[in-house]
This record gives sequence, structure tokens and C-alpha cells, in this order.
Amino acid sequence: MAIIPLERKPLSLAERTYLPAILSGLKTTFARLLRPIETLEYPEQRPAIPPGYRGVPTLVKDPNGREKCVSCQLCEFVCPPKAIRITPGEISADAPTAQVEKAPQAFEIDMLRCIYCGLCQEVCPEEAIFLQNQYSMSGYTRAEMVNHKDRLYELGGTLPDPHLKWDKKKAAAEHGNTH
Amino acid sequence: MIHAGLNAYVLLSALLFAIGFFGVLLRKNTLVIFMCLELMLVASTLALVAFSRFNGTLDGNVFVFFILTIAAAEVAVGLAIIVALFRSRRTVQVDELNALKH
Amino acid sequence: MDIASLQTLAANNDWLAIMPELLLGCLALALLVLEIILPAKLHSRLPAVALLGVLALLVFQLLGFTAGFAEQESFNGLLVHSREGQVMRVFFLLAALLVGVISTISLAKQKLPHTEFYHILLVVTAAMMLLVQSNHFVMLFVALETVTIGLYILVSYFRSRPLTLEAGLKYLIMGALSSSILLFGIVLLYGVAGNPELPGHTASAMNLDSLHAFLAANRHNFLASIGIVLVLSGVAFKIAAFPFQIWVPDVYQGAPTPVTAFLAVASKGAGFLVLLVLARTFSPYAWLLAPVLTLMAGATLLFGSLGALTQHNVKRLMGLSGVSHAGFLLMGVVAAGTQSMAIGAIYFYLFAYLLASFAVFGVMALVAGPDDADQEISHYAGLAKDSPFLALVLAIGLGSLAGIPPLAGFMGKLFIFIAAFKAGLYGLLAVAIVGVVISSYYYFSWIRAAFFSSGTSSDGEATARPARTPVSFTAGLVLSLLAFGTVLLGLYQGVLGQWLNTR
Amino acid sequence: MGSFLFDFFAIFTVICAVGTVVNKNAVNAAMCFLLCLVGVAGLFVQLDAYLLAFLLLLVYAGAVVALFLFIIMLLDVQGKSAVSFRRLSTAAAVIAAGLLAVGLCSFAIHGHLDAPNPNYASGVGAALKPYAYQLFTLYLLPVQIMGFLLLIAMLGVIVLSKKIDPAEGAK
Amino acid sequence: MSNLPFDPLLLAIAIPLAVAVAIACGLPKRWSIRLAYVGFAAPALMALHAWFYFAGQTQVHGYAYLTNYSTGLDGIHGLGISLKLGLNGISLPLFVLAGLVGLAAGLYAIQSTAERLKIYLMLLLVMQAGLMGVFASVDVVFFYLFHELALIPTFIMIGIWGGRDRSYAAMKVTIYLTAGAMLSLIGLIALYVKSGAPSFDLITLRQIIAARPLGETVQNNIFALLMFGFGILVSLWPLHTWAPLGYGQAPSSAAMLHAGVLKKFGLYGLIQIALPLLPHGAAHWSHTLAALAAVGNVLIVGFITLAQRDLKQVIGYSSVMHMGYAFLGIACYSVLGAGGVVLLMVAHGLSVALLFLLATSIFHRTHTFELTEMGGLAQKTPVLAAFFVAATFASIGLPGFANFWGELTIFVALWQYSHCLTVIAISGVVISAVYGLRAAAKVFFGPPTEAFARVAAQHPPSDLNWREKVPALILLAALLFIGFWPKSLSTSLDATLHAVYAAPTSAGPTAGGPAVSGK
Amino acid sequence: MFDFFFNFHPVIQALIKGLAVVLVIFPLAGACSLAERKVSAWMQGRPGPNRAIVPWFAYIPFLGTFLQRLGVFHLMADGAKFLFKEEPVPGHVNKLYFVLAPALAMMPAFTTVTVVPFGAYFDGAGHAIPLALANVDVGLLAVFAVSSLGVYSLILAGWASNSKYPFLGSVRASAQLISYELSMTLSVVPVFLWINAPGTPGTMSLAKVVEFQSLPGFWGGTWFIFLMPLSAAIFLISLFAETNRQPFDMPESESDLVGGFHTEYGAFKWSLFFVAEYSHMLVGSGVFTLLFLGGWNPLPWIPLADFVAWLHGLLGSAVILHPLFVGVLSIAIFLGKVLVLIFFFMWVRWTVPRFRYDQVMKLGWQKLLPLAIANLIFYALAIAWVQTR
Repeated sequence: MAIIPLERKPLSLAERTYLPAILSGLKTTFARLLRPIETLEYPEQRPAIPPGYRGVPTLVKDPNGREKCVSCQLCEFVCPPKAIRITPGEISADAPTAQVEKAPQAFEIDMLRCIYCGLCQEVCPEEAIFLQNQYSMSGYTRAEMVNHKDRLYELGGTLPDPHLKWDKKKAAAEHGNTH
Repeated sequence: MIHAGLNAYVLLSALLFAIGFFGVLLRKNTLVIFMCLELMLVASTLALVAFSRFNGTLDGNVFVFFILTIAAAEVAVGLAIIVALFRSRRTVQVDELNALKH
Repeated sequence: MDIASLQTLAANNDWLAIMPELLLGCLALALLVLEIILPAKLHSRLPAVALLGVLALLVFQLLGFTAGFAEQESFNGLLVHSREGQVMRVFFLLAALLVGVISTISLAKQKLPHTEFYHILLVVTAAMMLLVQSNHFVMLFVALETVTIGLYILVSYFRSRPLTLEAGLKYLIMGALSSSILLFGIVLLYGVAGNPELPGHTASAMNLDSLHAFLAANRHNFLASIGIVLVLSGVAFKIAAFPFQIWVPDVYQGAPTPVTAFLAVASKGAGFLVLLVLARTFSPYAWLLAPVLTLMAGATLLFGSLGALTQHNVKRLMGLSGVSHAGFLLMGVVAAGTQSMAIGAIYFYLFAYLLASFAVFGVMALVAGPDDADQEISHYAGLAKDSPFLALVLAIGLGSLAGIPPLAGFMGKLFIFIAAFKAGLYGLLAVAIVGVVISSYYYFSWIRAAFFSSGTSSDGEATARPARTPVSFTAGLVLSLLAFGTVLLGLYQGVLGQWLNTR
Repeated sequence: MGSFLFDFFAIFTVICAVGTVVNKNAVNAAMCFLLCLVGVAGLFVQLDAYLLAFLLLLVYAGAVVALFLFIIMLLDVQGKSAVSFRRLSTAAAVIAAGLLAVGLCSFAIHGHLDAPNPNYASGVGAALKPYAYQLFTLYLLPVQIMGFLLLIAMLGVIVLSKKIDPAEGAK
Repeated sequence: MSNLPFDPLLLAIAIPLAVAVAIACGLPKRWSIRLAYVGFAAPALMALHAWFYFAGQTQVHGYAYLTNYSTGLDGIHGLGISLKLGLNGISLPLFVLAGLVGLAAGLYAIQSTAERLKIYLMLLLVMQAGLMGVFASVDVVFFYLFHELALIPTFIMIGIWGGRDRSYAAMKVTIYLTAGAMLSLIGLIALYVKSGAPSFDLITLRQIIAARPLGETVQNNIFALLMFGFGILVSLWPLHTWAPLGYGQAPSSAAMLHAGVLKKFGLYGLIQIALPLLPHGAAHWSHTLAALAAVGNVLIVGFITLAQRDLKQVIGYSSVMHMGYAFLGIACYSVLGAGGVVLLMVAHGLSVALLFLLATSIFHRTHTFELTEMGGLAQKTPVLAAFFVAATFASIGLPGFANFWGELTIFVALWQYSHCLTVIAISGVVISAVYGLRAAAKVFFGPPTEAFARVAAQHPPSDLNWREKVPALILLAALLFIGFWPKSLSTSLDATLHAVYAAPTSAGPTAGGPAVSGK
Repeated sequence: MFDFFFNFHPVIQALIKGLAVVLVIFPLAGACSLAERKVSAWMQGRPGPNRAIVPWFAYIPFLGTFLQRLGVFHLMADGAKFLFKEEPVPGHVNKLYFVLAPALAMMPAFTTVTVVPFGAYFDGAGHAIPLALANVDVGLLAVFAVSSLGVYSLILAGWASNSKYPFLGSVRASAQLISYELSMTLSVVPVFLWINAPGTPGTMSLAKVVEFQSLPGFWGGTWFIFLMPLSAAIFLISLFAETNRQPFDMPESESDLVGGFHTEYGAFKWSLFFVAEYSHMLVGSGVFTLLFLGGWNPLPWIPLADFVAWLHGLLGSAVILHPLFVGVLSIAIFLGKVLVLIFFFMWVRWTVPRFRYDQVMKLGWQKLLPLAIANLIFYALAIAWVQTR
């Protein structure tokens, strides 16, 4: 690849005074002045969140109201800033989700550490953790900034789940056809 | 709107001159000495203006122009010397500037 | 003020009358311009331009191209052109030329910008020339300050040497102090002379002629006498006369050698000419002037001689010996109050002093090392063996300063003595004899170092001294001319003598 | 009123001048000097020299003292500048003070001038054009010299404070 | 050839000076030496010419060869300083002396082995020019100026080519002589100013003062200035201490010229200027001067001389002592006394120069000046011994030598002035005979000392060679010539002295014969 | 009609004048600061401050919202905050000068205002009488002289803070001020050369300049900005530098000096610096208006007198000719121009990028000063030629 040296064009006299540039700059700024305001008045006006926005990580339940998380701790493992802390818990046999081995007893995401990278969502085999459109996290104390399980579920809500994997499993088990 | 007499002005300027002169003798800090020297010049201009006003000739007032200019030039040069000296000797005290004695 | 009278005033500004000064100023500006437009390679030629310019001016001045303005006023009485003024123009041009030549030697040893030095030198010279012709306090003060401020810069020019800066600072403080004192004196005189309640008051109180007339009408005015004393004190600083001489040794030592020479000769010369003018103006106050000046002269003589006695540094020695020369000149000024021939004597003395001093300073510049302030008498050991030429020039110069016949300095002293004797200043003469004897001691000890010591200590090792600069053609020529002039002027006064005669 | 103004400015000026001399701290001294100049400018105004009063402020107060203050601060020498009296210089100062006092007293007593009528030529100094006329006719030569003076002062300051370029100079 | 086509006086000054300048400008050594011969010979020739043809010259105001060269300071309003040259009866003998001693010293120097011979010769030539100028000047300023011109090379020569203590000696000589010169300069200026003369030239001064004599006090004061000023230069006791030291350290040629000629400047000044113009002053101070000279110079210095063990010191002190006679002659204030002084000056100049020359010759053979380390040189160097003895005799004042006439005349004049002083003075002759003969004996006769024997063994001493003989001969011949024919000088001298000394006497009652009033 | 005022004791007169100055300058400076925020916002497509409101103002139906949207209450809140906030005085400072510096900053601003005429009315003979607190003959010189004292507050503030960045800031500020003062002074000289024709008494009065620009005729009545555009440009640029406005805001330059000379300041003392800066801008703009923009003359070649006459002809009401009305009108015109200039300041701020410090110095000494000198020489020659023709 040949290097092609480009001659810098010498400035003309007018350019060297910088006056034309300044004048055109003034024109630009003045034109800006006359244009309508483009900012949102935030609390009242909210930004439209585009699809695929990666907001605060949340936990979701399936349409049947079941926790999707199975406490596999993959997300905890993969989380670069170690923001996720999961305490796996047993599922009592009488629970409707008893066919699942485990569920998180506690699930904490420290939002002071979270970097919104989305790896947890990426890695979750159960599609239980999602970065959703929540963009504003605030609190008065450090403790407030740690999202506990309840808050996570509250933020996450329920997402439509086309698979309903565990329900199908349960049905199959009940059907006697485990595999 | 002249209310004070010529003698008052002249005596005042002589007093200022004396104070400045005294400062030159007394102080050790070259910068302050220099200021006192300027004070002496200002005292002279005061007398000059007063005389000019009472004598009814403009020469004195015009002379003040020159004195002011000279003072400015003098200060510029003087401070340049003081700064250059400070760079090499780290002091502006007169009694520490005695390398030339021997 | 109506326009017509203004036009008259403006028309009286006869620029042709100060052609030498104007040309000098233009030359100074031309140097700066040339430095900008010439390539850096040619910058080393600029001092030569300056020197040639001054030389040309000197030649023109000697040809007398402003002689037509002699004995008349110009610039509405700001300046008065006299034949003395013409002669002193030559004096200052000569001084500038010689300082320039010495500077080429001294500046070559320092890594400093050159052109500015010459520019300031030329401007100061022009201001001196105007100073001695001024007949008006405003003009006098302005020119004096231009000289002084220029000298502040020149004195501290070798700023990489801390001693130089210290000298500059001391000169600055003392100079500014004396300027202030002088100014206050001027103000008082102006105020008194313009006071409408006093007899003989004048509307142009700054003009020396008017002032003289006023003083003649009021011979015992308190404020005027205070003013006179203050003005004299201010001038005493410039000429390094007694209580205002304390700056001399330090400043002379610290200043670059050419500047020391300039201070010693041109500045002192200018001071004395101003003093002469002022003494003439204040002559109605002779009751005050004579005792003050006499005391000053005696003390200056003694202090200068005694002070120089203990010096080992040649620059300090030159400074203090210069103080004693100031004493001799002051003696002439005192005598000039009654004897008009004293004025001629002072002029002659100044010329003799110029030639001799520059011969000595030229040798000093060649002998000095890169540290300009460090010039001990011991550095001259063996000079006669290494460079007989320099030793001879030095001997002639010092001999003339000491007042040894047949050199010019002797004739200068002779004239001053005659004038002093005519004026009846016997006490001063006695002091002067003591001064001469003492001065012969210290000048001789310098000559002795140059001629009689071998430059090696007793165990055969060479004493430490800086390497001497080889004598260039120009320097050699100039030094020879100076030595020759010193001898010639001692034996044959010629034109200068005739000029003195007709004073 | 006028006399009061004179008294006020005179006392103010003298106090500030004394402050300049006796203040240990150089910055304080400079500020005192500044105030002193303001006082003198006030006196100038009373003498009808308005132009000079403002020039004094412009040149002296605005530039000269600022430069002083600047340098004082730049060198930061206030710590060391406590006035340490040596015996000799103290004695000299006392003598000088005595002499000055005597001188001033005699000045006040003997130097009494018959004050001219203050309304004599009262316009002097108040109008602007006479200054210009004087400067550009009678005093044209000094004005030209001033130009040269300023030029050499400028060059001098540059020479004294410019960094020495080792490549230069050895030409 | 009584009328030369040129001015011999000017040439006598200008030729040595020109040669000196030529040497200074870097003439090669060979040429320098050749030219130096010319430089030294010319003044001597001019002097001899002037001497022989003096009587035939037209005289203006008592001066022959009177010429005037303007310096730009004469003229109607001028100070009246000009290079005015001329010779009268008083200056002629001294002019001759200067020429002869200069020639001798020059010849001796050219042949010597001094280091840096060129510069040495140059300085000597300058000195010679100055000496010629001193005695040829009619103008007082130039009279003084030429003296200093001759003096400076002395300092330098002492400083460079002098003995062990040369630095100190040079310094001391400089200070003393400068002081003396300054005093006398002020005296001369005073004379000029107080007389109101328009010119420094001596003729005018005389005329003016003759017409309008100075007041008594003025005369006294001026005479004091001149007396002490010139006195220092001539080593009047107690201001004499520079002289032995200086001569002891000076190289021989310089010592010859200075002791022989230059020192006479002060006496010359007193006789030519002070006495005639200030008769009252002379009378007023004559007692002091006589007392100082008799007690100090003659007796005290005489005894000091006796105590000297160094040959050069002996000669130096003896020279100081002999100046005492001269002062005594001046103190008499009479034509006779003054004439005696002039004769003595010439004689002493010749003899002391000869002595210094010979002393150096002795030193070359013995390598010491210590009298105690010498002896028996006469066996090896009979000619040298003869010369030295002759010179000693001359210096003592034996008849046949010029000194005799000088001393005799002074004693006669002194007898009229004061018997007591005469006795003292004559006792001085005895003292000088004692030390003179003792020195000669110590050096030349008796057994050789060990030290001398050792030196003689290493460097066998040879007798006087030609380069030493010729200058010595010149001096000795002059001594003898004047000794046998004093009239050759005294005729013109008498005439001038009578003319000069008579003028003020007739002018006013104040100067009514101080020689008588001295009683 | 103002006789009653002049009958007061002079001290009371002075007090009233001083009070008037304070009362005018402070609100105006505050308004400017608000304007600055609004203009900045608009230029960046933002609404700017528009939230704060005093509770019961919200009930005023239309005006309340308008004021809220305009951000007026922000201004008040700021002022209240400055007043009531804790005054921190760091322990390492020089107390006296630390406190003195902000006060000094206000002083030149307040003093110069007194000599700036801000309007005119017509007396019975139809002469325009300028309105000014002190109409002195050396007006402009007084402005320059006193405003040159402003440098002290900067130096002292920086030095008294006894801290690195403030000191650097103050050094920069003072050097900048001194550097540009020269060009500024030189640039206005042609104006005075022009108005001080031979035969007229010499003056440096600002009112006289305006009077000159109100003369009838094309050349007489023209504004000096058309006559001497270069002078105006130099003056304006120097004014930017003198007031430390962008692109010359070296002293503050928050990116490298934290906050410049007032880094250590807070609360009320800081606000004084803030107000002082706007006061300088106001006075500077006022002087520029008087010198180059015709002062209180509404439009080029239309003097105030003509305008009033035209208004009178249009409306036919005698009130128009009443001095009070004319005075207010002229003040309004003058203030309008000043505000336009202030707007220009803000406009430039968001257009031209900041200079480096060396560029500032270079511009001042190597570009502007020679330009000013050349300009002066050119006009001196031209005026000499025109006026002696």
C-alpha cells in the first residue's frame, strides 16, 4: 500500500483571519437559537425506550407465575464485576414447581457494581434473567442499591414464555414419560 | 474649588518625600525600597501639580506626564533586574546582596 | 493658546540642529530593523554596522555639519547649542565608539544577544548629547533619565553573572534615589521661580535662563536654596561625588567592562557638563554653591584616593580612582565659579580622561576572562612579557590617569590646578596633592603587577589567571590610537588647546 | 467641604505612605502604596488636574503597583521580610529621622511661600487640549525621547528576562 | 658652524625620543642597537656643540638658541604654555652634563648584557630625551614635564632590572618623587598665578616679577613649596630615604643617569627659578635650608655613610651627602654660591655616574656589593682600580677634578654666610674622604677575602674591557677637563648669574642682599 | 425638574447615587446571569432553567407559568442561596485579602458606572442633556483608569488563596488584563481624534461622543462603528479579554485550573466575583455602545431628537416631548443596545472555542496591538487629511 501524502491546502488570507469561520460559526449558533427545543422535560416527558435496551437486570417469572431461575449460579459465575449473589434453596415437594430441583433462596444484584454488560442474560439457560428497560436506579443508602429477589421479580415481572419448559417436563413426568 | 493653600500642598509633598526617603534608608527588602522610591517620585508630582496650579503655568502639569512615563519605564527595568537577581540568588534583601564586597 | 502661536512653537522645533542625535537614534532603530530582516548568519556584522555608523557621525561632526547652529537656541529654548556642545558631541560619539569596540571583545565572551546592547548604547549616547545641551529642566530630566535607565540595563546586561545583576540593582536603587532627589529639587525651583508673588517671577520657570534671572532677583530664598542643594545632590550621584559615591565600587566591578568604561567616562562627563550648566544657572547663589561644592570636592578626592588604595580588583580600583578624578573635576567646577578658564580645563581633563580610561579599559577587556567581574591585579602579572604592547598601552593609560607628564592626564591636572590656584582654592589644592600622591601609589602597583612580576609564583608555577584574549587588528589599532592620542595630547594640545584658549 | 476633602485626602495619603514604609509584609506595603496613590489622585482632582489624576491611576495604580504586587507574589518573599534592625542601621535611621524632622520643620517655617490667589489662572490643568498643545509643540522633543526611552526599557526587560538560548550569542 | 641649519636643542630631545619610538614600534634588535648609538650620541654632540659655540651665539634675554614651538596653548588668551627651548649660562653646564653622562650611560648600557635589552635601551633613550629637555626648556611647564618624562623610565627600570628589593624600591621612589614633583608643581603654578604672568615661560616670568615683585608672604609660601618639593627630588634630609634605596636597586645605567643628572633637576630649579624670582622667600627659608643641609645631609648622612657595608649604598649615601653642599650653596643666596652649586652639580654628576659605572663593573667581577667580602681586586684589575680611585678622589673633591672647584666656591660663599656652617661642611669633606678611601681600600687593596677568592677562582676577574673603558673615559675626561679649565663653564655661568640675580635685587628693597642679612 | 435632587446635601446626593448604582447593577447583573443560562440553553436546544417557582406564584394563571418557564425564580433562589449559604474560609488563606478581594472586584464596576452616561433628555432649548451620575470631561479616561484597578481583586484573590490553581489563575488574569488594556486604549483614540477637531475644546467625555454621533448629516451622524470598524473590532475583542469572557476565560478555565482565581471561594464572596464579571460586561458594553453604536440614538443617522419628533408627529401626544419620557426612552434605547451586546457576548461564548494561554498572549501582543497601532496611525493621517482639507 503506497502512502499518498496529501498536501495540506494553504489557508487563504480570509481564512487566516479566521473571520469567515467565526461568522459562519455565529450563524450556526444563532440558527440553533431559533430552532425548537429538543430536550425532554424529563420527569414529565419520558424517553422512548428502544427495543433491546439493556437496563437494570431483573428476574422474570413465566406466565404461570413460576420462578424461572433454577439457581444454577451460571450468572453469578459469569458476572464480571461479581455483582450477583445467589443462595440456592430447596423446593419443597409440595410446591407447584417441585419438579425443579432448586430455586434461589436469595438472589441479590448489587447495582452499585453491575455494569449492565448483559452476560448474565446471555448465559442464563433458563432465560430467567433479563436486562429490561428500567434505566433509573436510585437510592439513599448502599443497602437500597442492592436489589433483592423480591425487588428483582417486581422489576422483572412476567414475560411471555413460548417454551414453558418445566411445565412441559412436569406434564411429561406426570405422564410417566420422563424422556 | 481650591480650598487649601499652596503651602499645605508643598508641605504635604515634602512630608511624603521624606517618608519615602526614610523608607529607602530603613527597609531591607529591595521591592519595598523600590516602592518607596516611587513614592518619592509621586510626592514630587504632587508638588509639581500644586505649583503648576498656583503659579498658573502648565509646564508643571505637563512635566508630570514625563515623570509618569519615566517611572513606568524605571519600574519595568527595575523589576526585571530584581526578578533576574532573585532567580540566581533567591533573595531580595539588600543586606544579603553583598557578594560584590570582596 | 491660538493656533498661530502654536504653529510658531512647532516651527521652532529645528530638527536639523540635533541632526547627530537624530541620526544616532535612527542608527539605533536601523540596527533593530536589520536584525529582523537580515538572516541570522549576518547578525554578527551588526556591531560593525553600529560602529561604522558612529564613526561616520563622528567624522561628520568633526567636519562641523551642525556648526551653523552654534550659539543659538532651538526647540523653543529646550536646547541651547554652543561650541562646547559641539565639542561634547565629539566626546560622546568618541566614547560610544570606543565602548562599542571594547564591547565586541567583552560580549564575545558571553552568550547574550548583541544587537540590543548596541541599540541601547546608541540611544544612551544620543540622550547624553542632548542632555549636555539642554537648557530646560524638563529636557534635562528626560534626557538624564533616558541615560540612567539605559545604563541600568547596560550595567545588568551580563545577567548570567549574579554579580552583574547585583551591581545593576545597586545602581538602580541609587540612581532612582538620586533621580527622585533631583526631581524634587527641580520641582521646588520651578515652584518658587514661578510664584507670582515673588519679584522676578517667570512664566517659564523650567527654563534655565529664566531661572537664572529669577535667582538673581531673589538671592536668599529658602526654598530655592533647598532646591539647589537637592538638584546638586542628584547630580552628585551621577558624577559619583562624595556622599553619593558609595555605589561606585560595587557597580563598577559588577558591570560589564565596556559599560564600566561608559559609566566612568561618558556618564561622568555628562554629569559634569550638567553640573557646569547648573552651576552657571545657580551662580547667584554662590554663597551656597561654593562651600557645598568645595566640601564635596575635597571629600570626593580624599575618599576616592583612600578607597582605591586597598583594592585588589582592578574594576573597583578604576571606580574609586574615578571618584578621585571626579574630585579633581569638581575642583575645576568650584574654580569655574570665578575663573572662566576652569571650564576649558574641565573639558580638557575630560578628554584626557576619556583617552586614558579607554586605553586602560580596553586592556582590561582583553585581559579579562569570561567572568567579567573577576579581574584582579594579580591577573596582570607577566603582562609585559606576554604582551608588551598591552602592557605599554596600560602603562600609558594609567600614567595619564595618575597625571604623569608628558601624558594628557598631566596637562589636565595642570590646567585644573592653575584654575584652582587662580580661584584661590589652596585647601583643595593641598588635598589634591595628597590625592595625586596616593593615586600614584595604586596606579603604580597595577603597573608593577604588569611589568615587574613574572606571572609565576616563587615555586615556578604560573599563578591562576584567566586566559587573555588575543589582540585583534581593530582592538590593536584602537588601543594604539588611544595611547598615541594620550601622549600627543600631553605634548601638543593643538586645536583643542586653541579652543580652550579662546574660552 | 473642600477643606475637609483636602484634610481627609492629606491625612489618608500620609497614613498610607507611612504604612508603605513600616509594613513588614511587602504585600501590605504595596496595598498601602496603592491607597496612597489613590489619595494623591484625589488631591490632584482638588487641584483641578483631572487628567493627571486619572493618568496617575491608570499608569501608577493600574500598571506599576500591579506589577509590583505581581513580582512580590511571584517571588513570595513575605516570609523573610520581617524588618530586622541592625544596630548601625537603626542608629543611622534614627539620625536620618531626626534630620528629616528638623528639615521638615525648617521647611515648614522658612519655606513659607506667599500663596498666590488661588483663582489665578484657575483653568490651568483642567482643560485637556493645552496639554496636547504643549506636548506636541514645546515638548515635542522630550516626547520623542520618551519613545526611545520606552523602547530601550522594553528591550532591556526582554534581554534581562528572556531565556538564554545557548545557540545564540556565540555568534 | 656656529649657526646650524637646525635647532640643536630640539634635535637633542627629538632624536633619542624618535629612536625610542622606533624601537618601541618593533625594530629588530640589531637595528635597535645601531640606532641607539645614534640616539645617545646625538644629544652629546649637540651639547658639546652648544658648549663650544655658546659664546658666539646671539643671545635673547640671556638665552642662546631660543626657539618657540606652539602647543596650541599660547596666544593672547592662552595659558601661555609652549615648548620654548634655549640655553643660558646656568642651563648650559647641565645640558652638557646630561649629554655626556647620557652618552656614557648609553654606551655602557648598549654593551651590557641586560635582559630584554631593547626595552631597556628604549627606556634609557626616553630618559635621555627627558634630561636634555629639562635643561633646554625655558618654559616652566615643559621643564617640569621633561623631568617627569625622564623620571618614569627610572621607576620602570628599577622595577624590572633592579636588585632584590626592586619592587619595594620602585614603589618608594615613585611615591617620594611624585610627592616632591607635585609640591614643586604647585609651587610653579603658584608662581605663575601670583605673578600674573601671561605665560609660563621663564623670561616672561622674570620680566613680570622684575617689574612687579611678589609680596613677602607669597614669596615665602611659594619658596617653601619649591624648596620642599625640589628638596625631595634632590634628597634633602630628612626626605632623602628613597635615594640610597633606589640607587642601590637601580640598574647601573639608570642609576648613572638619575643620580648623575636627573637629581640635579631640583637644584637647577631652585637656582634657575626659585632664587632669582623669590629672593625674599629664599632669605626667609635660608636658615632652615642651611640647617637641614648642614646637619642632616652633611653630618648625619655622612655618618650613616660611614656605617654602610655595601658599595652601592656607600655611593648612594655619598651622593645624598654631596647634595648637602649644594643646598648649602643655595642657602647662601649669592652669585658665588649659586655658581658653586652649578659647578658642583656638573662635577658630582660626572663623578657619581662614574662611580656607579665602576661599582657595577666591580660587581661583575666580585658578584657582590658587600665591602666585607671584597679585597685585593687591584692585583687582578689595575685599570679598574685606577679609575675607581680617581673617581673617589674626584668625589672627595681633590684639586684637579671638577668637584674641587665646586666645593671650593661653595665654601667660600658659605664662609661669607656663616662660619659655623662652613666648619661643619668642611668636616663633611673629611667624612667623605674617610668613607671614600676606605671603600676603595676595601675593594681593591689588602688581602682577598675568602668569599672573593672563591668567586675569583670560579670566574677569574678580567680588567676593564673597552665597553667599560670608553664610557668611563668619557666621564673621567670631562671631570679632568673641567677640573683644569673651569672657566670653560664659569664664564657664561657668571654672566648669567649676575644678570639674573641682579635683576630682582635692583627691583625692590625687600630683596636687599640676603647674603648679608644671613649673618 | 431635577432641582429637588440638587438641593440635597451633597453627602445625601452621593448616597443616593451610590444606592442607585447598587440597585441597578445588582439586578442587571443577576438578570444577565439568568440570560446567560437561558441563551446558553437555547443555543444548545434546551429550555434552560424553568422549574423553580415560589408556591403561591404558581396560582397566578398565566404569568406564574411564564415566569416559571423563564426561570426567574431560579435567579432568586440563587441569590438567596448565595446570601444564606455557609461562608467557608479555608484555613490556609490570608484572611484579610481573601475577604477584601471580592469587595475590590465590585469597586471598579460600581465606580465606572458613575461616569457612563446612560441616556439624555432635552432641555428647553433643545439641547441634549446627558444623564449620568457624574459627567466628567475625562470620562473615558476615568473608566479606563478605574477599571484598570480591577486587576487587584484578581491578584489578591489568587494570592490570598494560598493555593496553586488560584494563583496561576490570578497570574493569568492580571497578565491578560494588562495586555489587552493597551490595545483597548489605542483603539478608541481615533474616535477622540475625530471628535476633537481643531478649534473645539478638547474632551474625552463619552457624552460628547454620542453628541457627535447625533449630528445631522451623513458623516456627522454616522455611528463610529461604520466609520471605524477596525477600532470597534479591536475594542470589542479587547473587551472580551478584559472581562475574561470566553474565548478568553483563562483565569477560570475550569479544565486546567479547577476554577481559576476563585477556586477557593464560595457562597456570597464567590457571587461577588460573579456579579463583578457581569458588571464589567455591562459597563464595557455601555462604553462600546456610547463610543461606536451611537449611544441613545435609536438607529444610525436617526438621532434621538428626530426620533422623538417623529414619534410626536405619529402619536401627537405632548407627553412624548416631556423630558421624563424622553429620558426614559433614551435609557431604554441605550439599555436595549447594551443588552444586545450582552447577548453578543453569550453568542460568541458558544461559537468560538477557547484559546490556549499562549494564544491569548500572542493575539494580544502580536496581533491586536500592532493592528491597533496601525489603525491609530491610519486614522490619525486620515483625520488630519479630512479635517484640514
